[in-house]
Amino acid sequence: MPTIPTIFDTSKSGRIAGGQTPTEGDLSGLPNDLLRESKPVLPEVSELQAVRHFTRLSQQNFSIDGNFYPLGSCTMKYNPRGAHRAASQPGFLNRHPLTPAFASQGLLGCFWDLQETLKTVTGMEAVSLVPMAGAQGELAGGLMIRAYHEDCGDYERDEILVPTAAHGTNPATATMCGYKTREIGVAADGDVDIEDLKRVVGPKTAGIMLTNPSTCAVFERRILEIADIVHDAGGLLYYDGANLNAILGKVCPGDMGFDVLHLNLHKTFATPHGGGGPGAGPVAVNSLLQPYLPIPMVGKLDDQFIWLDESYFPLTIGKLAAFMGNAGILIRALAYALMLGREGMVRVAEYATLNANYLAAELSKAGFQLAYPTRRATHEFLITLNQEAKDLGVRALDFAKRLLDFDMHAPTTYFPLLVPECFLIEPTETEAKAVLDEFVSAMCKIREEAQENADFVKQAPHNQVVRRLDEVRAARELDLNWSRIEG
Amino acid sequence: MPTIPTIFDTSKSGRIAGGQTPTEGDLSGLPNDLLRESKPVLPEVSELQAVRHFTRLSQQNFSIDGNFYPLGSCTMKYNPRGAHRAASQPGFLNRHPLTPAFASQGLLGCFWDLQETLKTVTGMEAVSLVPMAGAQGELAGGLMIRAYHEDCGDYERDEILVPTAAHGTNPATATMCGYKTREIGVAADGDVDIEDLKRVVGPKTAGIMLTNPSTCAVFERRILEIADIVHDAGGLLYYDGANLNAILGKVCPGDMGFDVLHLNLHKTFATPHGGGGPGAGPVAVNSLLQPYLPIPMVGKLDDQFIWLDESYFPLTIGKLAAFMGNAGILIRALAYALMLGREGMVRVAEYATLNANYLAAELSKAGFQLAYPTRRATHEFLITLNQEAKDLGVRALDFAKRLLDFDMHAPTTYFPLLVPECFLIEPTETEAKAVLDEFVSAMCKIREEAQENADFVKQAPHNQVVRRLDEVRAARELDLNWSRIEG
Amino acid sequence: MPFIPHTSSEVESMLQSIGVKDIDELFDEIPDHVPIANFRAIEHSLTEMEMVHRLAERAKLDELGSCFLGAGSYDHHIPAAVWDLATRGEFLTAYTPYQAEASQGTLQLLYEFQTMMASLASLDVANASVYDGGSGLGEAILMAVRSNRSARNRRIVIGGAVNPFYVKTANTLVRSQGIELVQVPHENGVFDPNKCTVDEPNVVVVQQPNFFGLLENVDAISNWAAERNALLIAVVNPLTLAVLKPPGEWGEIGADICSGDGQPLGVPMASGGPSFGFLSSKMKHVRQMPGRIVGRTVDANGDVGYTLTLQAREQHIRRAKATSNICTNQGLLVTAATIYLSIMGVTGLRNTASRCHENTKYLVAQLEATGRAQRAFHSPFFHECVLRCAGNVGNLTKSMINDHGILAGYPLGEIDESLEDCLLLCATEKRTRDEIDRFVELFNRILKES
Amino acid sequence: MPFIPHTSSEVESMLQSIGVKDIDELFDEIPDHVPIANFRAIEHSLTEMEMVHRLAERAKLDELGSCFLGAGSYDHHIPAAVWDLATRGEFLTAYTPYQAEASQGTLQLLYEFQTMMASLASLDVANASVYDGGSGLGEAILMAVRSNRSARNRRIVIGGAVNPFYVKTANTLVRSQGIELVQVPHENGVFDPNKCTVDEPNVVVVQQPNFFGLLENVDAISNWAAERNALLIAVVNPLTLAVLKPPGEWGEIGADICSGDGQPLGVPMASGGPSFGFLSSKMKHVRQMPGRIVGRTVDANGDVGYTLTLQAREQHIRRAKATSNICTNQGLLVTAATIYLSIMGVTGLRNTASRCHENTKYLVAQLEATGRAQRAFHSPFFHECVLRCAGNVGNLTKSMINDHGILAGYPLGEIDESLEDCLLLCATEKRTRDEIDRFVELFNRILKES
Ligand SMILES: Cc1ncc(COP(=O)(O)O)c(C=O)c1O
Ligand SMILES: Cc1ncc(COP(=O)(O)O)c(C=O)c1O
Repeated sequence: MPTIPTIFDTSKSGRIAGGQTPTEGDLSGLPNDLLRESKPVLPEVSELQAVRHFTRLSQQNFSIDGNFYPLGSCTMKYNPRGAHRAASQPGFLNRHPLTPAFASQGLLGCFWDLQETLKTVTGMEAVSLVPMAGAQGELAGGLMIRAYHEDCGDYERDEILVPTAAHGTNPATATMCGYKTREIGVAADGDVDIEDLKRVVGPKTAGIMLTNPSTCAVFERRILEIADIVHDAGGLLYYDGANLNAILGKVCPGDMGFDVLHLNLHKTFATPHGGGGPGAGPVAVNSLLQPYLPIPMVGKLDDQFIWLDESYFPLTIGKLAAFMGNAGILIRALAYALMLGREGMVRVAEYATLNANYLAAELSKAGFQLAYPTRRATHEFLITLNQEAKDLGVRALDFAKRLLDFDMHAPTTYFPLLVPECFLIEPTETEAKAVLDEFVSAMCKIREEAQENADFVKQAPHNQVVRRLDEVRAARELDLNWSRIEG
Repeated sequence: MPTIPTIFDTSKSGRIAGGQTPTEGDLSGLPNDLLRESKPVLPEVSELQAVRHFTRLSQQNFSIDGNFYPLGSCTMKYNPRGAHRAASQPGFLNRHPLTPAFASQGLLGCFWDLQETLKTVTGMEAVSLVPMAGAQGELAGGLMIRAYHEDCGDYERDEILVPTAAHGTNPATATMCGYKTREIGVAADGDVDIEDLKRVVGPKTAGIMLTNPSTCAVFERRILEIADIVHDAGGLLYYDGANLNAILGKVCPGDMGFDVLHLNLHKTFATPHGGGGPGAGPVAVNSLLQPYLPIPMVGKLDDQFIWLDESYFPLTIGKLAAFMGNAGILIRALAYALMLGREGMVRVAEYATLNANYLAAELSKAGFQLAYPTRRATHEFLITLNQEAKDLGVRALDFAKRLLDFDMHAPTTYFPLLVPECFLIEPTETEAKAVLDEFVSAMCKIREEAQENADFVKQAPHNQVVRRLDEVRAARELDLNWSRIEG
Repeated sequence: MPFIPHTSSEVESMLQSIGVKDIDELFDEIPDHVPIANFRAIEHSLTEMEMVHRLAERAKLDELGSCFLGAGSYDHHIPAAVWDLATRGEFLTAYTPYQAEASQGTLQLLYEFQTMMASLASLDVANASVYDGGSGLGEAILMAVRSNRSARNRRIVIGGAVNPFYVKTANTLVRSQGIELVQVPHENGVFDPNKCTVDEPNVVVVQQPNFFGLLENVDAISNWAAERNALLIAVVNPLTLAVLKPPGEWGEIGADICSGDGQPLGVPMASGGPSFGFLSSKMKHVRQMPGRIVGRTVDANGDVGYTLTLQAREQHIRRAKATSNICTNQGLLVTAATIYLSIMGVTGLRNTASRCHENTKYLVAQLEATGRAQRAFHSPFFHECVLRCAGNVGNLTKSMINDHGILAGYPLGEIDESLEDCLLLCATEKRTRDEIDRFVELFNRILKES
Repeated sequence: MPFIPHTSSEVESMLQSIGVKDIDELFDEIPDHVPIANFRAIEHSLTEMEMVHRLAERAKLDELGSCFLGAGSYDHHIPAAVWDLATRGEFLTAYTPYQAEASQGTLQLLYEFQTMMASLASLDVANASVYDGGSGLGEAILMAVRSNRSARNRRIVIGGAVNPFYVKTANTLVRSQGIELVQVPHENGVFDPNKCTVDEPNVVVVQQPNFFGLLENVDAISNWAAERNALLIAVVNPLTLAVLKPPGEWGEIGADICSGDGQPLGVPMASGGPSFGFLSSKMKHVRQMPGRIVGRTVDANGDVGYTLTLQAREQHIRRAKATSNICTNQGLLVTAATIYLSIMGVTGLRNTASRCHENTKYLVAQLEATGRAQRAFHSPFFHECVLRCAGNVGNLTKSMINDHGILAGYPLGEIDESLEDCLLLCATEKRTRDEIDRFVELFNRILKES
C-alpha cells in the first residue's frame, strides 16, 4: 500500500460535491467588516474523492476489528456492534440536549438504569455520569475531594499522593485541582511501599490516587491497610477505575476503602475507542462526597425521571460539560451492561485474568522475563525485555515495531517507567487462545531474528505503509498543517 | 497482507457467540425421522472472530470506494451513500412483502415515481420494475416478444438475431426463451454489418437484440435503418440497456425504433454492485408489448396506489420473482434519480463521454492502439494490445494483472471477442481527470517494464495478496468447499 | 454537479486534448434524425438532504409494529455486525470478482458460503446465488431437466403445497422451453405421491416445511421419485435445516437439488428484495448448475487462493449454450448471509429455528384456546401454521393493521378459495411473549366484536 | 458466554499451562477480608435482540419532529457518507495512535483536521480535540493563563453573552487554580468593553456570534484586549466561520486562541455528546496547547509519514507539569468532522451557513409579522435569534412538544429572569419553508388561544 496524498493534494479550486451543497443563503444586511474575506483551506473534492480518500486512510489503521491489540491499561476488547446500533436509533441520535425532561423519559430512563448498575458494580452510594473520559472523572474526583476538605474547613491539605508507577493522568489531574503531587515508591513485589507511604502521608494529604490492580499489573494486597493509613491521616482515597475490568464481580472498590472513583466505560464497558476517543468516565462516591457530585444526574420523582441540578445539589462541584457529557457513550455502555448481565460481568474479570495468566505463563516458559514473577497476573501483566536489550541490543521498542509486521499491535511500552524495557500486556477476555499462542510465537520469532540479525529488528517495521518514523524530527521541525506552498 | 485462514479453520467445536443465541426452543412432538442428525459445517466462532475475519477479508477487495475500476460495460461509478441511507429506513427495511397495498402507500408511491421517471428516460409507454438484473430483464423482453408473436398467431418465428459482439447474456437469454440465436457480423467500423443483417433477417426472425452504443463502444449510426429492416421483416427490436448511461438525456431508445428494453439500474442508476449483485433490470415497452409486461406493477386508482396484477394484465408473461423483485434497489435508484434530477441525468452521458474520449485521446497519443480510431468514443472505448502482444509477448491479460499493482482495477479484457487482445475501458463520469492521467501513466509504465523485462509483467501481479492464480487447476481439480479433512 | 468532479478549467483542457470545441461535439455520431430526448417531465435535482427528507416521508407511511406474517419472508433478528460488515465499501462497491487477485475477499467469502450452504443441505456443492427463491426454483428445474437427459418427457411434478409464488415464477421461466409443471393438489395440506397422475415424471419438486408450514413425508417422497428415475428438487427454508433432516439425507439416495430463498439468513424483509436464491446439488449435476461458482486453487507461489471456476457453464463463455443467462446475481446478500451464519453458528442457528417453532406453537395453542381458531390441517407443522378462523379474515387483518399496526398473517383465501377463512401465521424468535399474548387478545376481541 | 471465545476444553488446557485448578485460584491474591462483590441487583443477561428491543422502546419515547432549538447544538444535515466512513472498524475500534506506523490512517486524518480547523479560524495551529465546547473553553483559559505569564493577575473577563453553559463548565475547570472568571453583563445583548470593571485582565473571552446569535464588534474588542496585553479567546461556532471573519483576523493582531464545539460539523445532536471541542491558536502558544497534536515527518526511507508530536506537553510524559490531564479525547467525532468538512468543502460549508442564516431570518420575519413576537435585541444576528413573545413561553414550548412534536426554541428565562418571555430560535438548513410556515402558524395559534 502506497502512502496517500493529503486530501488537499486532491483538491481543485471550484470543485464541489453538488449533492451536498444547499443553495446559497442571503447574507445581505450583515455588516461587511464582520464577514470573511480569506478562503479557508478546505478540500474541494467530489463525494467519491472524499469517500475513496477516507476509505483508503482507514485501511492504514490497526484496530480491534482487524488485529490483536494487547495495549496494557487500555483494554482493547471487542466493541459490540449491537451497542452501537442501539445508541444510533433516531430517538437518541436526534435528541436535542435541551429537550425538556418530560419529553426525554427514554434517555433519562437509560441514565437511571446505568447509574443504578454502576452503583452496584462499584459498591458506592451515588454516581454521576457526566465526566467525558477517565481523566475528567479524575478531575471531578479531585475537585470533590477538595470541596469536601474545604467544607470541613480544612484548607491545609494541598498534596495528592500517587505511586511512582501511576498513570500520567493522576499527577496531571492533581495539578489541575490545584494540588501538589507527592510520589510514593513501589516495592520490589509491585505493591505500594507502605513504609514510604507512611513517611509522606500527613496533615497536608488531601488524598491518594490508586488503581487496583495497580499499573504494575498486580493486585495491591495491602489495600485495606493503605486505606486505613490514609484515612487515619484525614485523606481520602481515589480509585482510578482504568483497571476495574480486572475485578468486576469479584470485589468492589467501595469495599476496599475507596471514597471516590471513576470508571472508564470505554474500557471496562467496551465502548469503541475511536482512534482516541470518545470515552466516558462516570464518577461514583460514598456518602461523604455525594453532595459534591458533578451535575446533572438523573433522579426519580413519582414515576417521572428528572434532572438533578444545582437546586438538588447546591454543593456540587458544578458542570463538567456544556450538556450531559458523552450521552451516546453512556447508552452504549448500558447496552453492553444489559448484554453481559449479572453473570457476564463476572466473566469479564475471570476470563481477562485467565487470558493474562495464560499468556504470562507461556511467555515465561518461552524464556521471557516477567517483571513480577512471584505474582499472579491480573487482567494484564508486565514483562521486561531488559535482558534482550543488553544481550542483543534490541529494545522493547524494536520488539514493538517488529510485532506490527506480524499483524499484531504492540503492547504498551515503557509504562510504568520504573520497569526497564517493559511491555504491559493486556490480552482481554475477548481474544481466543489461538491468538495468544500466535503472540507467543511471534515474540519467539522476533527474538530469533534478533539473535541472527539485530539490525533487521531494529529497523522494523518492514511491512507497514511506512518504515520507522522520525519522531525527533517531527517535534523539532514542526509541520502541523498542510500549506499550499509545501504541499 | 497474508492470506487469511478460512472461517472454518478458526472454528472450535462448542464455541458460540452467546450474545446472538436465543434460548433453545422445544421441539418435542416433531417426528424423529424428520429431524436432523448430522451437524452442519458452520463456523463456531465468537462475534469478534467473525467481525475480524470479515473485516480482513474485505480488505482484500478492490472496490469503487477504494480504487479506480474502469471495467467496460459494467459502469463502476460512485454509489451514493445517501441512496443507501434512504433505502435503509425502517419503513422500507421492515416492510413485509405481503403487506396490503393500503398500508404500503409509501413504497408504492416510490415505485410509481420510478416507473414514471423510467418512462421518460427511455421514451417508452410502460414500465415494469420487477426484473432483478439486466439478464432477467432480457428474459422478460424475450418472453414478451414471444408472447406478442404467438398472440398474433405467428408461431414460426424462432430466431433471435444478435451481433457477434453482443454480451453473452443476449444469446443465453434467447435460449431461455426457447429461441435459436443467429449471429450477425460487425463491420470494420464497429457498426453492425447491414448486409449481413439483411441476409439473415426474415420470416423466422422473432427479434434482434442490440445495445447502442454497442459493445464495440461506438454509437450504432444506422440504427434507424436497422430498425426498419427488422420491423419490415416482422421482427421486434430489443434494446439491451447496459449502455444507456451513454445516451441519457441525449436520445431515447424509444426514438431509435426499439420496442422493448431493460435498464441496468445498478449501472446507469449507480446502485452498488455488491461484489456480484444485487441489481435491478426494469423493462420498458411500447404499446405493442404493454399487455405482456411482467407483474406486478404499480397503478393509481383515485388517490391510492394499487398493485396491478393478472386481473389488470391478463396477458402478462407472469411473475419473475416470488414478490416484487429487488425493491430495495429500486428505492436506491429512485433516490439517485431524484438527486440527479433532469439536469443531472444529461450530465451522466455528457461527462461519461467526455472522460472516455479524453482517456482514449491520451492513450492514443501515448501510442496505444484504439480499436476504432476513426470513431468517437462513447461512454467507453476499446483498445487493442495486439501489437504489444506480438512485439513484446505481453498480452492484455498481463497488462491487466500488472495494473492491479498500480492500485487500479483492470478494464474489461477480451470482450468483445472479435477485437484481439482488447481492453474495454469505461472510466465513468465520477472519476476525476487526475485519475485518468494516472491510468495513462500506469499503462505507459507497464509498457516500459515489458520492454525491459517481459517476464516481470507476465508474472504480475506482484503486490497483491496472492500472485497470479492457477485457474486451470481450479477447474480441473474442483475444490468447491472446505472440508475438515483437507482444511 | 452532484457526483461529477470536473472543474470548468479541467473540462476545457480535456476538450482541447480531444480536439473538440465542446461536449456536444462528442455526440456528433448520433444521427440528426433521431430526436433529442426530452426530460422536462423529470423534476429538478434534489440535494441528498432533500431527497432523504422526501423518502423519509414515504417510508414513515409504511411503518408497522409486530409481524405475524411469514409465507416466505420472515422477521428475524439480524445481528448488528452483519450489515455493518456487509456494507463496508470493499464488499458493497466491488464488481463480480473477475480479477481474482484483486478480489480475494469476496472470493474466499463465497467459497465459505458454498461450504455452509452445501453442508446445510447435506449436498456436495452450492453456487454463489441466483436471484430469489422463486426464480431459483425455475433455475433448479431447468438444471434438473438438463441433467436428466434420459427422461422421456419434460413434465415436472409439483408436489402439494409448494410456495405458490415460487411455482408461478418458475413457470414463467421454464414454459418457453417446453417444460410443463404439473401441480398435484395437496391432500390435507401435504403431498401424497399416490395422487399423482403423471406416470414418468422427469423431476419432482417438494417443499419442506411446505407453504402451510406442514412437514412432508420426505423420505417416502424421495424414494418414490427415485423409483421413477425422476430427479428430486427440495425447496427449503434454510433456517429450518438447522433442525430438520437435510435434503441430501432424504430417503435412500437423497434429493438431487436443493433450492430456496436465503432471506431468513440475515436479510431484512425489505418488501421481498433484494434477497437471494440458493442452489445446491449432488456433485454429478455440477456442470448443469447456473450461476457463479468459486473454487480454491493455488497461485504462482503455490499459495492458496480463490477464483471463479467452471466458467464454461456461463453465458460470458458459453453464450447460447450456457446453463443460464444469469450474470449479476445477489452477491451482497450472500455476503450478509455468510456473516450471519458465521455469527450464529451451529448453535445459534439451531436455537433460532427451534425458538421460532416454540413461539409459533405457543401462538397456535393460545389462539386455539380462544375457541375462535383451530388448526386447518393435522400433520405436524414447523415454524408456521394455518389456522381456520371463526370470523371474517379480511376484516381481521385489516383491523389489525389499521388499529394496531400489526400484520396478522397471510389470508390464504388470496390463493385458494377453499381456505377463505384461513390464516397462515408465524411467530419468529423476535416475537416476545408479551407481543404474542397481546396479539391473541386482540384477535379474540376483534373476532368477537365482528 | 457473550463475547468470550473459550470452549471448556480450551479453558482446561489453559489452566493446566498456568498450573492452577480453576479460575478462582487466579484471584487468590485478593485478601480474604475484602468482601466478595454482590451483583444480585443486576439483571440477567439479555441477547443483542432483547437489548435492542428494550432500548428501542426507550428511544421511541424521545422521538420528536422539527427542531427550532439551537443554543449550542444544531440540527444539521449530515451526508450519509460521513458516518458510513467514520464507523468503519479501522477508525471506530482503533486506540490513540501510539504506534504511528500502524496508525497512519488516523494520524494523517488528524493532520488534515488540524489544517482545516486552523485555517477556518485563520490561526496557525490546531489540536486534535478536547472533550466539548464547554470544557474546551476551560482548557483555552488555562492555556492562555500559562501563556500570558507576564500578566499580573488571574482574572479572566468573560464578555457579554458567552454561552452560559460553557462559562459554568470552564469555571469548574479553572477555579481551583486560583483563576477568576469575571462576567461583564451584556449591553443590549452584546459585549461592551467599556463596561468592564477589570483593569488589567489576563485574558478576554468573547463569543461570535454570541449566545443570543448577535454579532459582536470583534475588531474593537480584539484591539481593546491587545491594548491591555490581555490574550483574546474567541469562542465560535465553526460552521459560521465559513461566512464570518475568522478570529485570526479580528482587529489589529487577531485573537490568540479559538475554541468551540464541533457539533455543527457532521456530529448528530445526540443529547449533546459525544461531540468534540476544538482549540486553535497562534504558533507562539503551541507549547501550552493541551491534547494531542499530530506532526508530519519522514520515515527511515525519507518517505512522508505522520506521528503524534510535542508529546512533552502531555500527561503521559510530563505528568504533573503537563498542559492538561486530557488523555482520551473525542477522536471519532473529529474523524466524522474531517470527513464532513471534506465533503462539504468551501462552498458547501459556506452555503450551509448562509442558508441557515436565511432560514432563520425568514422565520424571524414571519414570526414578527404575526405581531406576537419581536426581536429582543437590535444588533445584527446571524443564524440564531432571540424573540420576545407576547404570551407564556413555557406553555408555548410545552404545547409545541406535546401536541405537535416540535421543539420551539430555548426559553431564555431558564438562564436569565429578565428574558422570561424570550425564546432563542434557530432554523437550520434542514428546515423547509413548509416546516417554518407551519411552525409560525402554530406559534400564532397557540399564543392566540392562551
Ligand atoms: C491507569 C489509567 N488511568 C487513567 C487513564 C485515563 O483515562 P482516559 O484516557 O479515559 O482519560 C488511563 C487511560 O489510558 C489509564 O490507563
Ligand atoms: C452489455 C450487457 N448486457 C447485459 C448485461 C447483463 O446485465 P446483468 O449483469 O444486470 O444481468 C451486462 C452486464 O454485464 C452487459 O454489460
